[in-house]
Amino acid sequence: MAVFGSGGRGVMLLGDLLIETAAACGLYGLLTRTYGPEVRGGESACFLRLGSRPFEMMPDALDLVVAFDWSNGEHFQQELQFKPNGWLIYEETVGDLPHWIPPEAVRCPVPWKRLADEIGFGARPNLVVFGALCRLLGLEDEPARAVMTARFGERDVELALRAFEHGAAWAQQAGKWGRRLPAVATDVRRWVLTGNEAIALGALQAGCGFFSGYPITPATDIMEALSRHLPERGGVLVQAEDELAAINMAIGASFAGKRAMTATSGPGFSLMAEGLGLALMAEVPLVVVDVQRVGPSTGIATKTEQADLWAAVASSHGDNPRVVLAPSSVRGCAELTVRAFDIAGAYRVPVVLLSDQFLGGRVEILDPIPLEGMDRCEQTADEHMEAGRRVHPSDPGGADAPTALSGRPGGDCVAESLEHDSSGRPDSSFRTHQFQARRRREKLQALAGEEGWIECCGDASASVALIAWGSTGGVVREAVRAAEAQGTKVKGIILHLLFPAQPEQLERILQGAEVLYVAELSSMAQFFYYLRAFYRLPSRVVSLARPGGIPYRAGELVEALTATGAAIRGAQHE
Amino acid sequence: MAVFGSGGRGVMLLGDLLIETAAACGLYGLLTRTYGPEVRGGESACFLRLGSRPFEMMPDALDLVVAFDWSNGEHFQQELQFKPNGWLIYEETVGDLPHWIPPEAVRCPVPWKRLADEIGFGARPNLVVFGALCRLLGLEDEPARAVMTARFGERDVELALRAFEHGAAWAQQAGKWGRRLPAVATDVRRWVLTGNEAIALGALQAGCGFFSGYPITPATDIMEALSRHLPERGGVLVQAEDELAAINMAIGASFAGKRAMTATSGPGFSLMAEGLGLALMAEVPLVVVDVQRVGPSTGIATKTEQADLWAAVASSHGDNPRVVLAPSSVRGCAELTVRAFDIAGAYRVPVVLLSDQFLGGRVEILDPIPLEGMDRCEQTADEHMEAGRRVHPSDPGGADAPTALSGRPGGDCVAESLEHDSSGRPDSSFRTHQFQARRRREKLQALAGEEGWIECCGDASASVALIAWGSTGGVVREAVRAAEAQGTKVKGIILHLLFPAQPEQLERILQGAEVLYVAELSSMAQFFYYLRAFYRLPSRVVSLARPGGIPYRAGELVEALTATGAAIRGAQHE
Amino acid sequence: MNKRIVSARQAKDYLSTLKPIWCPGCGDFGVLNALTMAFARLALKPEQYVIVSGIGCSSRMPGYLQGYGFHGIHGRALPVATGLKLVRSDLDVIVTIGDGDAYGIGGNHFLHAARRNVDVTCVVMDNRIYAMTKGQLSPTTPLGDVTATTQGGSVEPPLRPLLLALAAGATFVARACSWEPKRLATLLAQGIRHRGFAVIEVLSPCVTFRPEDRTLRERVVWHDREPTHDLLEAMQAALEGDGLTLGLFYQVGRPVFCGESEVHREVPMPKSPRRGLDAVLAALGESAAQD
Amino acid sequence: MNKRIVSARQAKDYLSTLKPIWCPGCGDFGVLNALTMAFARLALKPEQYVIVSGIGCSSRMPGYLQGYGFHGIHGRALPVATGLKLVRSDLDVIVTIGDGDAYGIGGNHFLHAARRNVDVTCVVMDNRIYAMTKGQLSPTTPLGDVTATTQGGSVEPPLRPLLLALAAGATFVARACSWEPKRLATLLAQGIRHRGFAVIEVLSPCVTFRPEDRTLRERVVWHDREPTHDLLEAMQAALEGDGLTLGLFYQVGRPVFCGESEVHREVPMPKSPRRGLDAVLAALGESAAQD
Ligand SMILES: Cc1ncc(C[n+]2csc(CCOP(=O)(O)OP(=O)(O)O)c2C)c(N)n1
Ligand SMILES: Cc1ncc(C[n+]2csc(CCOP(=O)(O)OP(=O)(O)O)c2C)c(N)n1
Ligand code: SF4
Ligand code: SF4
Ligand SMILES: [Mg+2]
Ligand SMILES: [Mg+2]
Repeated sequence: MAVFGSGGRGVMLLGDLLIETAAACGLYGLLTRTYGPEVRGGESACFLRLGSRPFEMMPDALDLVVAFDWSNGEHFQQELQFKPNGWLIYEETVGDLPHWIPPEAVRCPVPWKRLADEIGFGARPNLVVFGALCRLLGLEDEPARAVMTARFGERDVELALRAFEHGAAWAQQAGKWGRRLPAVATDVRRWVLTGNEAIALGALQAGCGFFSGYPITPATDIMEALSRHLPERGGVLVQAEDELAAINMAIGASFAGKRAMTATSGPGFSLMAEGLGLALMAEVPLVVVDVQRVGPSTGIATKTEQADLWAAVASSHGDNPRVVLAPSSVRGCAELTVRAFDIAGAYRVPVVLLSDQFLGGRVEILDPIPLEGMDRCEQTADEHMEAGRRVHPSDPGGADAPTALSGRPGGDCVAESLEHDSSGRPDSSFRTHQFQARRRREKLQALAGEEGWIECCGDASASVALIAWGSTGGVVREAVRAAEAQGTKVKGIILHLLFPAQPEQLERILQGAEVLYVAELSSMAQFFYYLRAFYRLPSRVVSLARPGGIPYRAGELVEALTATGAAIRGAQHE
Repeated sequence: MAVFGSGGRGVMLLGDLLIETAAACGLYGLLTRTYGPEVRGGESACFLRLGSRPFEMMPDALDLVVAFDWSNGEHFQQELQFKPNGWLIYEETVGDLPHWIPPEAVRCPVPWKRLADEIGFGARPNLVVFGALCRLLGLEDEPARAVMTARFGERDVELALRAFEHGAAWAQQAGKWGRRLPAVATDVRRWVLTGNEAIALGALQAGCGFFSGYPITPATDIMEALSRHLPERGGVLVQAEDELAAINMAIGASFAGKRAMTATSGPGFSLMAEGLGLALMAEVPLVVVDVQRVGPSTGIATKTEQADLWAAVASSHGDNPRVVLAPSSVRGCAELTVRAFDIAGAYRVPVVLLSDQFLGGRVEILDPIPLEGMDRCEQTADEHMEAGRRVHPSDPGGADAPTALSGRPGGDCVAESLEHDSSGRPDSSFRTHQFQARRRREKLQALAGEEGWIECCGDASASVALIAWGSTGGVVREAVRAAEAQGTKVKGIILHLLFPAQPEQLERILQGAEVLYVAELSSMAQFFYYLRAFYRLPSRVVSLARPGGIPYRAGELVEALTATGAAIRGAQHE
Repeated sequence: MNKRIVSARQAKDYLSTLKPIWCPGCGDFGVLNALTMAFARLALKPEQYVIVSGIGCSSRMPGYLQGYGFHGIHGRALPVATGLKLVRSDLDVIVTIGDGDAYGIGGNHFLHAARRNVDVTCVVMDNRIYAMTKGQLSPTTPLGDVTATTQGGSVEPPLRPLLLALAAGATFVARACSWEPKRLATLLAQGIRHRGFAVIEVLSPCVTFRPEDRTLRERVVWHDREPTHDLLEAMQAALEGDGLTLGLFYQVGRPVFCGESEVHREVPMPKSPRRGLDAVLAALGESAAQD
Repeated sequence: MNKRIVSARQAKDYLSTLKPIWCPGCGDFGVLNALTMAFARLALKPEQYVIVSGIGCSSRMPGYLQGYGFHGIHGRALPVATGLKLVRSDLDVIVTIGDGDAYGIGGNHFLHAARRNVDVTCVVMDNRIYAMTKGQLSPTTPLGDVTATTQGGSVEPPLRPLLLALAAGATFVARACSWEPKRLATLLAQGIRHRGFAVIEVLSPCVTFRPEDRTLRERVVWHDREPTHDLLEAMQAALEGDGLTLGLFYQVGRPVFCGESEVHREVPMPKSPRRGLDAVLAALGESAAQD
């Protein structure tokens, strides 16, 4: 279902209440939100999908659309596809329906305004609507009340409950309402999280002790969440003066032995390029989150794209073998954040965690995730240091050497951005540079050799393979299922470790695939070219690349897998 | 030949005088310089090659080495290979020769000190040596005197000439001296330029009207040269407070209608990533020079590497189809700078000119280059604008539209970093983003379709091909010649347009090649992976990648082309 | 049409057709209006000025005005404006940015533009918050305030923008507010006419993320003295009233920045360490002369 | 070995075994010596402090001293030091950088470190030139001077570093010179002991690219008054003598910056706009408690 209306109508609050109630009722669900350029006001919409299994994307068409008004509704026109007999519920007094409402939609005018007025809620009928929708969807009252109480507090909840009940009563009485969702009895207290919250959660669980960031949509809420929770766990959070400071502060804290992180989006990530190289050269562990948005430049701050891939792999001058991880679900956001800290610490390397707005901004109901932080939260491994002997992070013999100042006598070390020898002294000889450049590159081999980073779904023996990364991975999972339902067997592949590349592993998985479709939200087909560079691919590789702004729908991918569709779109990049 | 000694001995001055004199005598030549980490003092060396044809690299072994002292000489040990019977000329009083001097070197102790003392030059015998070397090499006195006069000025030249003559006289009398170089009579007044000076020259000839930069080795002398010459030609130069300011100032000046440029090296280039994306999105022409040095991070500021390739192609978040050009000679530095301005203006796009320390810092004697600047030096094309109609640079119909403010009534336009429609208004709809992202990508197609960007040398029908870019291109030209002299036919290929890629053109050139060797100074084999991503290559591609610090020698490449050598080294990257 | 008619352009004629995305009641509307009034008062033609901005609610300004504009990236408006002004000194260059843009990420450029006395007018719409990104700490957020990123209350003392402008070398330093657009317009007109770096800090409340700043209206006081030439005196005045004194505090004449350009060469050019390029350029000059 | 003996460490014991790359006669030697003297005077153990720098001749300092060090990138020493200090408040964090690092590319960090009162000691070796890159304009190069990038003479008025430090909020502001290492050492020791952002601007001449600065010796004057608590008075004092007055001008106590951390939470935590994460963390907390 979708709910839309101009800002200030409480569309977002309604979405939140619905998904939290659904979670409490034992359902799975997914909530995405779309804003217009206005900071407040302007158009906004949320899309909600509820059911008895987890979802990773919106359906191709909607069962139910709730419209508060029509102002700017045409902006969402592209995203509003009705199912045959999908319902359109709208305020009865708003006048003529706009021309773009498809005729097949079942029209249900409703007197929200009057209902709200009756109880003195005037312009903000959202809680009345909430009550009505709970009845309509079959969400139970008890969980809904609990959700409202948690949200508004004991003091303010009375008023809210009045509105809720008024709406519910009306729906009850209106009779024809009653599309019940399958109520699933469960004991599990499911989580209701956005991808960004999941990253914050992962960081907290991994023992992150320091966060420095600079606000930027759509990454800011990672910092906002940590601002609530990091200090109370003994960590420190700083809003830096810019992204240059943010990454260098994190490097400083990491050198001091704390697990440190920063988070940003494209423009900030570009500014961090030099700092990334410093962390790499000085071998200071670091986690850098990039929640991608539409680029280039300021682009579109509130929408998703996957076009920071090249920058994540290749930004910063010189040879920079860093690690790039990419979650493809909200769950993955939490899990890979923990992994990111572990890898950063173990390899003394910066780890880029590439998320995107579609992951970061959506709310998912998901099963609890066992998140194990590393036992060794502080990076200083005092036990590895024999007093009196300096073991520098650049010492090849010091794989377990302290990565940071230990505060112990004799542990002195100078982190160095110049090329340096194994004891950290600046050294501009070719021999040293050759040795150290190779060591920096090869120390990631163990990681590249790991199994389990490449996810497969669908039919492993299919001759058609579909590969993606990031949030498009979630769409691939659904598209593979949808294709199978239509009788087309597809091997779905999702990469989670983007650098170092794993050509052997992928080759093994690709065995039997005759054609490989590459799905990604990037006009320049960055993933497609990335794959060509680092992997051995089947002889037919077809790019399905298109720019971001709107995530793929499963139907879009399924359709593209048919020869004609693919040939046309892929042509640009082959 | 090589000259080395600790700093303050005038090694660099001696090199300059020798090459300028050689130029005046009608010779071709190449001079490279190596410094230690010390700002002043410490070791320094220069390598000089003179002859009757242009050179692009040092020979594999030296005819002549001049040593002022042995302090820190071992740092250059790796670069000091003597030819059989090569001469070692050294100060007779410095004591024992160091152990690493090969036995085959012919030892020629010389009383520099005494000679210098005789005329009161004490610690700085370089001009005495200059005199002696001119005799030895057969460089004529008249040109030498003219060079000294130009250098020291009428007033100070007397003293210099005394020293010169004293050295010359001694050499004359010492008799056995007299390895004459082939004197080439010529009317052409050849140019004596570094690659960086050639870039400054290209900028001046192209009508560059604005330069903003921030000092960084080895790019600073571009700014220094322009500081001498840009203002007197009506241009403006600013030393910005940092590289972020440098690139944004250039963008501002370009928006105002001037041809604008900035120049930097790796660390600064990383800081410019965000600005590059702004120029791209706002479609403001811009030339950004990156004179590469050893990375990552601060790395080695004074030495060459080719590891900013990925950053040049892929830095900055989002889809950023910019232009990347790479000269492979000093001549190319000048020519491609002019081209860079033309392309930037014609396509309203940022152009990255990727040079490197080996090109930027070496001095070459070269034939004059006809440099034609574009006739249209100011980017504002008033004639294309009909009063009252706004033609925004993002208007697909406005290929010739003013790229900048024209100052004309009705020409109003707002340069925009947000995604925007054809009239420049912010627009976050998917449709607009899709359209504009595609237009930004496709507008470079005309450039990608151009011929002449790929240089070939050697035998076009050879089954072995050797490809490179940048300064390694020069080595390839020499290596192909050397291989041919040894009877091995090789097809040499040098790319000068790195982005957009030209897969069709390269495929045509590669026809008949069974194995492709890829030479580059990058530990991560950036060029090798770049080629795999964007081109169709023969089934056998072998990476010869090694880190920078020292440029390739021709012999190193020739040797690598033999099957065994190549197989071993290439293994890492296949 | 004669000149009289052209110069009789009204304030509202300076508005573009784009509808502001600002929230109803946002202080930035006042600044937009004041700018149009100032332009009208100066009878500027839209092709005579350029509005340069960064990213933020406030930085949307260029789109809402007639004429040339540059909506750049966050924090870099001043360098763009500097480059532009250096090559088009005939244009009035006006920078319209927020507190985050000017004092946060762009602080270094603010410092150096002031030091160099770049001839632009820098209008900072200070709402003491990062509004566009929905309410995070700004360098001017009061100590102790809860924001989205300082949920336990900010522990950072706010920057004193005018003190900074003065210390760095700005030659025209004023503070105004968005809710008195006429007085603001007067200062804007003076600032645009001023030759040198003019800083006009405008209290421009964000009704959405700092509704409490409505009370600023009651707390501001106009400083109606003449601007001083004395740096420390100006600092004192700017600090008065808890930084809520409004007016023009400081104005002095000082050479404006023109970059390294011929005009400024009073020193003889030093000898070049290498002669190559000089010789080539001399040779090219000769041959050009021959053609 | 007992504690007495450990604390009897001599100045020279703080030197590392690395030989400085500096030119003979470089002012930075004096600063190195003064630092060792200050450490000896404070009887610091090498593991009790960290030296953080950027890139430049001056920034080579960490390598030449015993103990932990961070030789980072150009302009970013202060953020590195800030992050480090926030999580290791037990260590003395000393930043040793050049004028380019501090006031050029790093100007914004200088500003904000001062505003926040980050508890580090910032030693700026001001040689009024970019030395490492061989002699280009610095923000402190005197107006009119010829440098490699201002071959027609600089047209930029130099920055007044102490004015800036004071305006931005530094709580310890001093100027010294490299050729009087003992007096410098005294100021360094005071600065290290000071709680808050201590700026010690050191005139440290570059003999190679600004040989003319040898004459500074004759032009400096020590300001021997007690440091004031009054901002404007300190500014006045710092401006005296054409900015060549030496001494400690200003010292005040003000809470040091600790970032957002539990310690500083006096404000009640606002309600979260979304409850998801709070609920999960609460649940995780419970289950952890059960284990
Ligand atoms: C490099 C970069 N970092 C962060 C952002 C995100 N961002 C956009 S506007 C803004 C701050 C807005 O605050 P301010 O400058 O005060 O303007 P306001 O919206 O309050 O008018 C930020 C941090 C960005 N666009 N680019
Ligand atoms: C991002 C970046 N830009 C430029 C440089 C080149 N660079 C190295 S040191 C330096 C300036 C040195 O000046 P200063 O900070 O005053 O130190 P000094 O050498 O004078 O002691 C510069 C510009 C760099 N390393 N990194
Ligand atoms: S969020 Fe604040 S600053 Fe932005 S438009 Fe709304 S009121 Fe104005
Ligand atoms: S160049 Fe100047 S600052 Fe650098 S070491 Fe030499 S004298 Fe010192
Ligand atoms: Mg603001
Ligand atoms: Mg300096």
